[in-house]
Amino acid sequence: MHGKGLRGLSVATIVVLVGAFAVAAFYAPLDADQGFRQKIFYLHVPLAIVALVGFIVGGLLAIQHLRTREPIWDLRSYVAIHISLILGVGVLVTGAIWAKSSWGVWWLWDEPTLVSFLIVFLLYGTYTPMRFAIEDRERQARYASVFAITAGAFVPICFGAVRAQPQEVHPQTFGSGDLPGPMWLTFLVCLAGMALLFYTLYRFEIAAKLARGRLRSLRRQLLDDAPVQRRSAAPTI
Amino acid sequence: MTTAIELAGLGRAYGERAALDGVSLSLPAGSTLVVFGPNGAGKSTLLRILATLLRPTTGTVRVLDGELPREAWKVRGRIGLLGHDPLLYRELSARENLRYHARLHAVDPARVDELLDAVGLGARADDPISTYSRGMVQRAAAARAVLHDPELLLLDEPRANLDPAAAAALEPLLTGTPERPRTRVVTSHDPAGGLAEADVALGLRAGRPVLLAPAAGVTVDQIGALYR
Amino acid sequence: MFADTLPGDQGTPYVVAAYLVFLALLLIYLAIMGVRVARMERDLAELDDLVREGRDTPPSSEQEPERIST
Amino acid sequence: MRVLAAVLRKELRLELRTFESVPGMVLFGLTIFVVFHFGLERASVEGDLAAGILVVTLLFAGMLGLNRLYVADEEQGGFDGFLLAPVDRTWLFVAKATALFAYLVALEIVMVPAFALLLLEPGLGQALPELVLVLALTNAGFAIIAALVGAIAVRTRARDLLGPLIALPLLVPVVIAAAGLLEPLLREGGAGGLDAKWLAILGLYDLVFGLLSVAVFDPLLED
Repeated sequence: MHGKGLRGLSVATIVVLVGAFAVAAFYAPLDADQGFRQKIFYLHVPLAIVALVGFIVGGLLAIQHLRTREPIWDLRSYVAIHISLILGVGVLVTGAIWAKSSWGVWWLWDEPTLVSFLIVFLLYGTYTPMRFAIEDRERQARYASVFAITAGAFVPICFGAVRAQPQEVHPQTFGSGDLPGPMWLTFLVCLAGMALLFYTLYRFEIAAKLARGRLRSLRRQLLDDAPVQRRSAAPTI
Repeated sequence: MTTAIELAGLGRAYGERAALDGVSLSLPAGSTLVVFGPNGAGKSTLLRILATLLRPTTGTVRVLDGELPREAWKVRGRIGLLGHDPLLYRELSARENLRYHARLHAVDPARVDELLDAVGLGARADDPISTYSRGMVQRAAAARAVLHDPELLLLDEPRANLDPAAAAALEPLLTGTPERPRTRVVTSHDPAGGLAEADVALGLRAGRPVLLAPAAGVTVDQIGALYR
Repeated sequence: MFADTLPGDQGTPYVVAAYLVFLALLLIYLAIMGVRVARMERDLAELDDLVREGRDTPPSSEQEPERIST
Repeated sequence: MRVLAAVLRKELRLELRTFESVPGMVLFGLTIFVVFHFGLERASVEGDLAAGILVVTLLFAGMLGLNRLYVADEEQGGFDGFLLAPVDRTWLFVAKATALFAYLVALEIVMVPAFALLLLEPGLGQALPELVLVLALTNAGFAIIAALVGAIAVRTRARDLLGPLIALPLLVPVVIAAAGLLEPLLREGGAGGLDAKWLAILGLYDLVFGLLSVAVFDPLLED
């Protein structure tokens, strides 16, 4: 009952994502000066946008959790942030690869989006250890929500502050205005694919966690030996 | 004769473990409920819930005229808690601690000195709490609990490690006066003494209420059975 | 038609590497989730057996634990 | 306001009585200057390097303050004592932030002259008013984040590690803005003006996180 609609969603995701990458590889024209290397752009930037939006969505879900105090919102906030962190790893690695290919160096302090993403990633990296450090479930959820809201508000501010730094050495390849039509279209398709991927993984993990919660309560009723609940960062419903 | 405390199916769980489960009772204003039960039976949990420091997980709690936890703000400041933790800063003196609490509760500072003398701490009032004996700390904590003249007093084994002189000194404070009776919830391990001062007796075992009756009809060995 | 979008200049290995990294990340995540789901299925199977056992043998009558009440 | 005064008075008295935070922060700060001296092998610094060293040193001294901020309340029932009173809980956050602000000011009164003495090339004289303004806004940023994150970290197991781990990334924008503002003030050839852009960012940061913290602080105290 939890996983309804997941199969359709997964198929849609695969179709859109693979289609997007195919479009990026074969249809999108070559960038004037960067040539083929520029094609990492179609992976790295959508990934970064989806991860950041995921963090902010995690904050919004946390607001809802503090307002209603229902554990389901805490689960949703946790899963949104959890998946954004995983995509975040992808963003940092592909960002480093892009920096290496375009500017010959694995990391670049002048590239504001990369730097601010690293700061946001370091902040959210403490989300899971913080949850793990609190034993009482209810308090763990509450403190995690306060963290998620604060960190969610931090994301735009961090990008603003880092971007305001003077050394803007490298041309900003991702600017909404200056992309020619076909590139812009390809980018949108890739972004849609990545967003769909996020949503599918999100629904998938929530279904898994709810099912596991259901399973545990069934086991408790049948076996009557409530398995001693290990400390864990993840919420259990 | 309004009721001071109204509990219906009150429960508090920490994850899987139920610290308190299915406690229901109604305590008229001005009367004294004495709670018996072995350690870990949930006595302190019950007091913390009544003191608005702990949210109940199941059931409804109505204390004075506020339904907890939604209307906790209505009753906060009208409840006095004397728990195991004196809630006093060790490095500050008794006077400084009480002055701080007086300012929080908007109580006239003069009452601080008055209370300090009443509990017999007048001489040592300006020494840090860390230099106090266990009994003196309990006196200071009792003074803090009644500083704002609460309508409801929650006492967690108030007479623990108190010498007779200290117990006598605290007695008038903790019982309230005939014309201004105080509703009291007291936890106790002393069946005889506890029953003597109780109007209603509650026996807790592993969080469940196994005994709830007017104190008059309860015998000492029924209380004793709780601990076996 | 593809000639102008897929030349073999020196950028290619990096692009391919980036997409492979993304794929690897995805696969690792799916593998972990797969393990979790498998563990869940094993628990479910165990519970199914229990239910089947329970239904075959009539449940023994449980004796209400004695309560102290006045 | 009565509540704020009460809690603040208790905080400052407790600090004066036990000297838990400020002396430690000052000694820690001076030690970091020495470490920077040997680490950078520079007898004196100026401009952006000086700005960086000053901000980073204040940041880490502030982290010490964060770790001590709620310890007394957690271990001696301060939270319960406060929750029993019929007062708005956000005052506890405001009082704690103000207290840490005061500790940071006390810290800077000792540290900035020491910095001028030990490491700084150009004198401080001409840029003092601007310097005070920048440090005030920076202290506000540190104090707000420390008071919020301190409350989150104090009731967890690995609190001395978790507090700074969460606070440092959150404070990066303050470090960037503060360094950007201080750089012209500490430059060799005499003080440049204050960069309005960075001033706005620092001010906005303090405002946004001040309001946000006030909004999300209460759930931290319920149990």
